[in-house]
Amino acid sequence: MYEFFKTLDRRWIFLLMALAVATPILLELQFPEEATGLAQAVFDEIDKLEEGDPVLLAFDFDPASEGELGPMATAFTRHCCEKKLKMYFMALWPVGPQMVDDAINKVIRADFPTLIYGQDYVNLGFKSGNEGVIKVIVTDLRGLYTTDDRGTNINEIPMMKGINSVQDFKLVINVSAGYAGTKEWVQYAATPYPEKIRLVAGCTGVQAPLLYPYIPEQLPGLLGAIKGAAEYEKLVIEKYGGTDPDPKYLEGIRRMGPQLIAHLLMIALIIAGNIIFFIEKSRERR
Amino acid sequence: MKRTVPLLITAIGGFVLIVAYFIPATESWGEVAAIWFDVLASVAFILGGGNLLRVHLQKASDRKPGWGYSVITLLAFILMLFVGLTKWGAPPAVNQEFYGETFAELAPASLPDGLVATVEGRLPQRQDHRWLPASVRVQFSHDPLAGTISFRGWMRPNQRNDLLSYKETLEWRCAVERLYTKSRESSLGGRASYYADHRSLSFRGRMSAEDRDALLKISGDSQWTATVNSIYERSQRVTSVDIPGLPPTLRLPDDLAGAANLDSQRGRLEITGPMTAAQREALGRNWQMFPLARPLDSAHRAALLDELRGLGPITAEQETAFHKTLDGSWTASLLRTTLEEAGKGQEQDKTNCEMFAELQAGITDIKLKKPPGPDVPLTEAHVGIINRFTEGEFEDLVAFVAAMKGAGDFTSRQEDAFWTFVEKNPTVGERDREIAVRLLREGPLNAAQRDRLLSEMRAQVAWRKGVGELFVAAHDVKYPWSGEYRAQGTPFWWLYEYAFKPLTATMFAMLAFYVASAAFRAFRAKNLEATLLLGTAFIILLGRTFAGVWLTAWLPDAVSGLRIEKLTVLIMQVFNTAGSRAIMIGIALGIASTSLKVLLGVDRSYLGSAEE
Amino acid sequence: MKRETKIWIVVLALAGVWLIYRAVTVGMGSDYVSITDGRAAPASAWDALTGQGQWSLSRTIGVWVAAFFTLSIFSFLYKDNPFYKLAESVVVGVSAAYWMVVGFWTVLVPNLIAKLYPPAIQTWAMPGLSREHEEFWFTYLIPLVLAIMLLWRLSPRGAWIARWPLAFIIGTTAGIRLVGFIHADFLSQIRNSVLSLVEYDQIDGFDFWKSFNNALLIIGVLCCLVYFFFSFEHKGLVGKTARLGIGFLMITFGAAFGYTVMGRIALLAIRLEFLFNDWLWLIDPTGKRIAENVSAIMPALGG
Amino acid sequence: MKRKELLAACMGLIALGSATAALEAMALQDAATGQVADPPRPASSLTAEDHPLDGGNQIDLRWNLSPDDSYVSAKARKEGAVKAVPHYVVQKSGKGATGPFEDVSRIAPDIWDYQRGSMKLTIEVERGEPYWFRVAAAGPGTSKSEFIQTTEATVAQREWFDGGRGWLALITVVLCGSVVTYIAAARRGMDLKVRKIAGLEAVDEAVGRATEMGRSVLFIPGIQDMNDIQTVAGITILARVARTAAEYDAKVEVPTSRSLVMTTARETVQAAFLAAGRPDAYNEDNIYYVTDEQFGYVAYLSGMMVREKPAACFYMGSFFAESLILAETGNSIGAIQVAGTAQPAQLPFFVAACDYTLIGEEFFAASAYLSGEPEQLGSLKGQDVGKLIVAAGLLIGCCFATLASIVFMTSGNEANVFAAWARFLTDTILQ
Repeated sequence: MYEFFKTLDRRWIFLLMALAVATPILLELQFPEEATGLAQAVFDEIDKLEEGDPVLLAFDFDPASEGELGPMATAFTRHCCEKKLKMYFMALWPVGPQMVDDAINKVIRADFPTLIYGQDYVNLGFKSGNEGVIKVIVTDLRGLYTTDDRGTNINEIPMMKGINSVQDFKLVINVSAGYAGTKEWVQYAATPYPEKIRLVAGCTGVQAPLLYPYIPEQLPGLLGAIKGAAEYEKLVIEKYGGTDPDPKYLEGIRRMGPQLIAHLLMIALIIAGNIIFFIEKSRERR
Repeated sequence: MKRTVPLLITAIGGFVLIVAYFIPATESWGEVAAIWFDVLASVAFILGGGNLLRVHLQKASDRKPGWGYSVITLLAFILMLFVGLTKWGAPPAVNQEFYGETFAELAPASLPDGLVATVEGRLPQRQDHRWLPASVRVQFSHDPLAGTISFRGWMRPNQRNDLLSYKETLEWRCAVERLYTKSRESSLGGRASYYADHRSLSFRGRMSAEDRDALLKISGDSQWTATVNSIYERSQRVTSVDIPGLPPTLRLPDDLAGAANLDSQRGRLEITGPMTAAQREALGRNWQMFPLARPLDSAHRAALLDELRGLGPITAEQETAFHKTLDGSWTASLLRTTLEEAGKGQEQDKTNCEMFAELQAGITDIKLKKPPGPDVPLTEAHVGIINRFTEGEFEDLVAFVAAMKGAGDFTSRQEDAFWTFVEKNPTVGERDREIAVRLLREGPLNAAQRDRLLSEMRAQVAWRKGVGELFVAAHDVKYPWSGEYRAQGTPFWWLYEYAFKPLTATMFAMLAFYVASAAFRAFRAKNLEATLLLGTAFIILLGRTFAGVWLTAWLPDAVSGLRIEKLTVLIMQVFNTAGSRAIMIGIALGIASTSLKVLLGVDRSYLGSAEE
Repeated sequence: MKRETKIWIVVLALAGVWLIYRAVTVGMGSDYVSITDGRAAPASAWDALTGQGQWSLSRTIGVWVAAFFTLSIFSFLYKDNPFYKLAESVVVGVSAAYWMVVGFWTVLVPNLIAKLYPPAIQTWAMPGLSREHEEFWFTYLIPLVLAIMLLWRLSPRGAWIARWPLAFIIGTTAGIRLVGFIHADFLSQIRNSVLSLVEYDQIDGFDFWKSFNNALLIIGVLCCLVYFFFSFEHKGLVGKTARLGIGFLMITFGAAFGYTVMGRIALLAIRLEFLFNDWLWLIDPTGKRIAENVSAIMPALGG
Repeated sequence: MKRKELLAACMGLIALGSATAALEAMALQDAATGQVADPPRPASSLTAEDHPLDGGNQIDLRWNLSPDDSYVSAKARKEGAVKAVPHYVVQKSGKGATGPFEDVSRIAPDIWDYQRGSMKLTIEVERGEPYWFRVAAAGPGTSKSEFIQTTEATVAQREWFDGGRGWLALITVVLCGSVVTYIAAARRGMDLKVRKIAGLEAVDEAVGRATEMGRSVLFIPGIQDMNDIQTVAGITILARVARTAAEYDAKVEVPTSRSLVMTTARETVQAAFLAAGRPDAYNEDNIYYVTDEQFGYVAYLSGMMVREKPAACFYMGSFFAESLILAETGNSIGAIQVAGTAQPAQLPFFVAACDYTLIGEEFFAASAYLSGEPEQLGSLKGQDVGKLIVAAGLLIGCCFATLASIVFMTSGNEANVFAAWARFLTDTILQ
């Protein structure tokens, strides 16, 4: 036994890894999620808002990172719909508007058909200029956004009344896959206007470490990668999900399946490796 | 020579850039150098690729072991290179094709003098001596003595904007505006235009005999006449496409009959001259052929549902889905608010000339916009009409607009708003398709049910496709090479999508396995350092599973700092930040001194030997 | 023939049979396309319902090819084998050519030729380009000359001339990076580390935890810096501090490792989802396919 | 030695600082809240002048705050105090003194502005064009005070030096200077002690081992092109490796992922073989281009490693995700692996899977060590000076910051002299 492990052919490990990832995908396994503080914080920030509060949802990602961030976008939209918040979508990435439309079709059109475009939600679309855009709209939104994504004049959109800058939103929700994204929102929106602008975000695993320094002052809550998405989904489902939630609201949790098993495998491997190592040492001593 | 010159080049190149970094005028040199580097790197591909070819050809020719794979590499390489460089099968770029316009070669010089518009005005001086915008350089001219500026040909909006942005003063901008209007007088409502960069005279849509004569009147110059005539002849070409699967009852709406004509018996659509994008839209999706879906009240819904039931079973889930779908449709109130909003008075931009006039009138605080006009609220009568419209009256939408106008003030902006509203909301076919999709997601539908729900949409799609085909067929390609080299559907794209991407992505995915084996092998508590390494990794990994959270969730708030997620944050926030900062500072120093050594020639190993 | 090889042949044969069976019965691995105005776009079975999209042979073949390549690469984990070798040789050839094509269309054409002689490019590949020269366009003669020098390597004599462009590249690189890194990394990292050891603000008052973290952070940075010192041997006090520094570094690495794992596994998951979802049609998490009776919407496969 | 001086310096500063803090007058007091002028009285004495030492695209505006505008601390705001002037509206016109004007910025003063009673704003404009400016104090809601306006046009001029980078220039000169001086000193034969770096000895050892086993040495110069200093550093190390290999008569194989790197590497290796006196042994075909594509390159490498089983693998340059694939494959064929890179994200994988890893700065130092030329060691000393500067800067900065918050805590004066110094250090010197 020990001998086998000591000279373990690494192909066994490969096999284990393959199984660990493949089985959950094939069986579409789902596991309980425990929401960590950061996800809880995100949830609370949104959940404490009043009905009809304006919320800015900035979707700064592209299909490449859809796998990680799509679930967050869906969950955020769902949560806002449930809270009956006014949703203002925008994007700093050229393909962002598509992501926005996906979310709208997936959630609002499908499950909240009573919400009306222009009254309950609006898609402001893409503006080029990365952080430049943020710098402007924190003080003067209409300066840049004269029309919405469909080309309708901003002034003709009922829900745009009283919205002149980002500071008029009760909360900014950012989903980002890199530059320009959460970091820029923190630097140019949350930092200069600490009382005015609240910001929560969901981002890719690669970005998450870079954002930790901003927690919790500038960034009360953060969803890191698919794990964060899963936790947040769990919170939303718990409160609004009902008995059998639509699978599209469990994307994150579903994708978390392979992650989880694989992580447990990694942990097991590390432990195993060390046990072997210590046995080895003790044998040498003898 | 062979060694000292390169050393000099290195040193000079480097130090020049360092100094340039601190001089405002030259701060951009760094970027320029970067572009030059890219150029050199792509030229170097010839060396790399040549070497690759040589190596594999050699391997193949002297039958070294595994030479077969070399052959495959060669084939893959040459194939990809060929289809990529030739843009094989790539359609021309949409925005560069000027769909619906007919071009004819004509040099700017040979634009007749009849097309030179002149107004009073002076070309202002710029301190930074910026050149005139490239778009107008050949057509714009000015005469400082006479104090006039003139433009040869019809000025296009983008050219006007370029000229406007050249200087901010109202005097100049007003002059440009006047020049713009003046130059476009003879442009037949903007249908005729001249593209200097394309060296072409252009006409949008079909040129009628009157249009031709109007243009010919401008000048008798033979070349001009020839050009105009060539356009005229080419814009008389008749194109037609066959559209299978069209219901023979379809009729082209009268207001579109001019654009094209449809023989619905033979299912053939025909057009004379090119089809403009506007015509394409108007034809492809018009309310006469494919009516707007009105909201269904419960009665209508029940009827539709029974009809479907009559054709086959409908489950309970499907029924709820059915209603959910229909709830999504627009409502009378939405239409009303849309029209009301459109009725609101808008403040409009002033023209530069208006502002210039104010300036000369000595007004001290000039505003950019005019005060908004009065609001035009909807009357009771209007609301009534809207409600009847919602319930399904007014098959003919024009009649609706007329009724609205009849019932009180109804501005053109409101009318436009209405038409966009019609465009944005689904037709009957689209609505039924949506229903079909939703029902199918809930459960099965039999062929009959599908046909009931989809036939309308099928016709609509077939028609739109047909129009699209005609749109393309009626157009003669101007720049076959302008296409995107990796446009979808091209062989290059196929190789990228189905060979390049999966291969590289899978290679990337292999990391998952290697990470595992590395963790097993290398993360052993050999010494303090190793223990720290694996300890941290362990905590982070654990923190990413519910197990970890759950392990520490019981900790009281007093020591909540030890909860795994807090621990993670602490590690990332403090330790990770500290470590990576030190590393980055060190790296910066290392890079600085290495660069310096290179520049000073202390380290010249990259330069090769003195001999050849 | 080795026993192992025999076994493999049998296994592969069985797999093949099963695949063909599923392909014929369910139409596994097929894909759709929609064409508007002569431009292709991806489509799904749902679009095929209304004729918006139709079954596409090339894309279906594509899916199968992609699946084959995916498996071939994975097979390397077991051991080196002809399939991997095949995949390897294809990826090398294709990718090399890919980057050359990209280089040609995105660099050489717009950034060299178009600068030196715009009309040529305007009438050919970039109609949107202006025919007029930019200001200072002539500076682009320099890269042209350097490029020619670089290609001189191919000539039998005077290959050493190629060192001039190399020297230029390395010199400019050194120059740009030198200031660039001092500006971006060196200074900014110091700036971010200038923290107060006493975190205080009027609303929440003195914050011990944050102050402590700041102290820890600064100590960490300093210790790591000491580790990087070259002038002193790691002995005595310096040695101890350096040791502490290494500790910090190791924690940093551990954290980075742990964090990266997540992304890597996601990558694998995506590949497997491609196999199971797009190719084998074993799962359908995104509802891309119409659940019942696939053949009805797929005439091409005799439905 | 140096450290002591530093400490002494710090103590001195602290003493001086606390003294001045004592001298310094009262802190900014919260405005009496409640009464809010609507609209507020306008700001005063607006001046616009060309921003000194810039590219000629900036103009500085200065104006005195509206008399109604007064400091409201975060605390007071939390308790519900309202600012009489939420922000100032700044407008510019390029058309004339009479406008039309367009908004360019809405800006709220910070505590320092309140202390000065005036504020400054830098605005981007076009060089050489005349501009007119005006400022109004915004009141609560939409109300706005009268505008105050600059009478004559301001034009931005371009200067010969970028003042914003003055300190950067100074620091660059100091850093480079110290490197140069030490190199010069080394040239003059002053002997420099530098510590050993584990892993550098390993280079020769690895090559030697390869020779014994009759296997090849694999050198991978990263996947970046020659415009990355890491690649340059990698190439200089290659020079050394190749030379040793030539002496041992071992085969060095260098597959590159960039054509330029291939070209450079060939020059380098050829020179190394020549220097080792074995020009005949140099074979150009061992240095070849594979593909620019990261993972295509890796696919080739891992296949090649498994088949040819090199005895020693060097990974010296800029690496990304492929680092672990390479290191693991190399490990599975039992090769000695020495890695060096300045990609912080990849170091963990090399550290975990390789025998020796040159971490960040060590990687750049390596070429100096390996060259064996004393003057190159000088550059290392120079780098150490750089690190001392960092340490000093950090300590001083933190002292200021700490004292600042202590004074704030005790006297309630947020904008105290230490804060000012800390601000100067971070925002002006280290900007």
